[in-house]
Amino acid sequence: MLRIEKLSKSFGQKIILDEVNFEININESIGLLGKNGSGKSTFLKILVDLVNYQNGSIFYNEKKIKMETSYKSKILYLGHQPTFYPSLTAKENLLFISKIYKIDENQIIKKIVNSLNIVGLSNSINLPVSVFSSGMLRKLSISKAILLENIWEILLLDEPNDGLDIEGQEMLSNLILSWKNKKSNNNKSLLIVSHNENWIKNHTDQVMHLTKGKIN
Amino acid sequence: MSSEIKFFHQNIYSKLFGLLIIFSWLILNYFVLFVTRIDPYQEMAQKIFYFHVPSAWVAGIAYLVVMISGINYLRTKNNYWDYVGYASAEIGTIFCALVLITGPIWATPIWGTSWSWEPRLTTVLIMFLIYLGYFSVRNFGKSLTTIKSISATIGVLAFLNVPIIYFSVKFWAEEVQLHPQPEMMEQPVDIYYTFLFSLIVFFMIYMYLLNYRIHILKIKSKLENILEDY
Amino acid sequence: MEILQYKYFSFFFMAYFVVLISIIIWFLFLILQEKKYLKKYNDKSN
Amino acid sequence: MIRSLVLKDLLIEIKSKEIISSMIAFGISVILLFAFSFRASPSQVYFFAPGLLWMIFIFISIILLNRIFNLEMENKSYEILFSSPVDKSTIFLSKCISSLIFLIFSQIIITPIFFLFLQINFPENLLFFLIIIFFVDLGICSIGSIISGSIMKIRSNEILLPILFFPMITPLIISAVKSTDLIFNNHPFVDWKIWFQLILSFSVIFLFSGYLLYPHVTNE
Repeated sequence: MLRIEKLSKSFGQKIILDEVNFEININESIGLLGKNGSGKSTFLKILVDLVNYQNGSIFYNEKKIKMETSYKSKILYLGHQPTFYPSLTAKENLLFISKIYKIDENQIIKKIVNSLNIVGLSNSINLPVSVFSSGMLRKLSISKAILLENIWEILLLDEPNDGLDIEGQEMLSNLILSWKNKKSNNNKSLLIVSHNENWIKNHTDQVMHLTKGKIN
Repeated sequence: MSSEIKFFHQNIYSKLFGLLIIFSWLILNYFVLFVTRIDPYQEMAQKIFYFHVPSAWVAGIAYLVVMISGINYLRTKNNYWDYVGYASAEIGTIFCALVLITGPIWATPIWGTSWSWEPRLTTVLIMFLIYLGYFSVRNFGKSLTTIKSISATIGVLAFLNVPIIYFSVKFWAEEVQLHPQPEMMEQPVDIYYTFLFSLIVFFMIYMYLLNYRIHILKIKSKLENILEDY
Repeated sequence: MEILQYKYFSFFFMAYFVVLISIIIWFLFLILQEKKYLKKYNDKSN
Repeated sequence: MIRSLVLKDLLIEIKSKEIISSMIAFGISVILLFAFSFRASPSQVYFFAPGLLWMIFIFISIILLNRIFNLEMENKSYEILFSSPVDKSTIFLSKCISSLIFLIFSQIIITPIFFLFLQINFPENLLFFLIIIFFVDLGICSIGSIISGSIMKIRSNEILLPILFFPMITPLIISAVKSTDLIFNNHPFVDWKIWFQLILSFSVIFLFSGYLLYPHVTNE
């Protein structure tokens, strides 16, 4: 599904990724481990065109991606630092996101309320995001994944359970397991980046390490 | 470990090119001072023309090169075009400053005022100010990785503005038509050829300084690479 | 040198001087920069 | 797609009300300064009115252009947009349109106050006046958006914006002041047709080049 060949990226002269080859196919969930600052987040950001890369090529369904945006609805990136418009409320943020990802009009409100309920933010639906705690922000970004569930095919998670409370983590775990096992209808694949080893082990099929700019 | 980089002047072509420039500059001086006729009214001041107008041409060409290299950099993201754009912007701004200095020097004795809102001079002034912005963007954004694309973009936008500035200033300063509009064609033969020769000499100087600066920028980036892993 | 007694020779000389000197100064600046970077580069690389 | 982007900007602005209020407050205080400093009789001020009017509009557009891209920069919320299936040129267009809306909205409030404070009566053919204001605003927003968009990530971009924006905007301001002056003295359209063409070509050139250039200045 998503194949990366000889991807290299360097900030100034510091080599972050050095000729990385990586592949993730349908219904596969991969965990990526690496020390802090080893370029895990940069690698994810490159996949969603938030950071440009020096050379190498990215293929999505065997089609080379360069400067277009059609594939971006298929890959959803939930960053380590959740990003929402602070002066807008949770509902308005999700409303804007669903308009961008072109969810059909009449289902939007229902989907937003449903995803916020699953995540446990139903009572703070009309609160401006600026008053959200970091745990609530994390839950809001997870609710974004639920909201766009049947649009994305690859979900990029950057240390998803960082800052989550107990039932938040439990909710996240069975969410990931449900996405992972749903072999039947929609072909979901996950790429989870974290630095805590055992959590990754029981949430993904395959674990890889990013060290010194190489993924093995 | 890496090959020894040579001085710019060690390769034979740049040395010859430098000598050629010095030689032709001397010839130009001789022509300007002794061969060309003396204008009955302006006398020696008219001879500033041989330095004022060619540096304006070089500044224009330099800024055109900045735009072209900016477009190429955005297309290919190859550092060479960024060096060309940066070097050409620097040289263009130097010659812009020369035009803005020699212009008033020529104007004070002849028109009695040192500055007139003449269309061409004002266009050069506005381009000079835009490029001050260009360099402050480069300085402020040094740490940013996308600073090269940003300065390329501003280089392109700056040159797109030139025709509009020229026409708007031309209509704006309708009454200020002091600047002589000598049509090049029917100038007497000696002025015409000396002017052409001086254009060529100025252009050679521009190419020489451009290549020299690019050579230095290449060393500088190699040095940065070395310092990083060192 | 009959050239000297024409009018406005001082204006011409000023303009000529400015053009020549700024080109030479920029050239010297380039030479100095090249020397600086090359020296730093060569003794860093070995 | 542009509609939802522009609506988002408007919604943020309605909720936080930063941009419009600071633009109007700044504009009125500058008018006050002009009114005090030019204590000339209305007939004399009439001569300078177009120049003063457009100076005020450029100052408030500086405030606008500084803020319009900061909406995205607060806690990196531009990541939502750039990782979503919206292509970046459309984001540039939506920024142009929303800054145009903000500029027009604050001009609606500032212009009458300008005429009131300087005791000048409105120009006869008001329609021409509004047309000129609209197209000059379009030019301001197109060149302004691409410049502020490209220097958005540089650290002290508030200082950089005027340094770059003012020289770039000179041809537009020359044509704006000239045509407004002609309209004030109610000349027929044919007199200021040349300025109008200049304004149009300025807006078209920079809207189009901004559309092409913006995707290159966004990523780290």
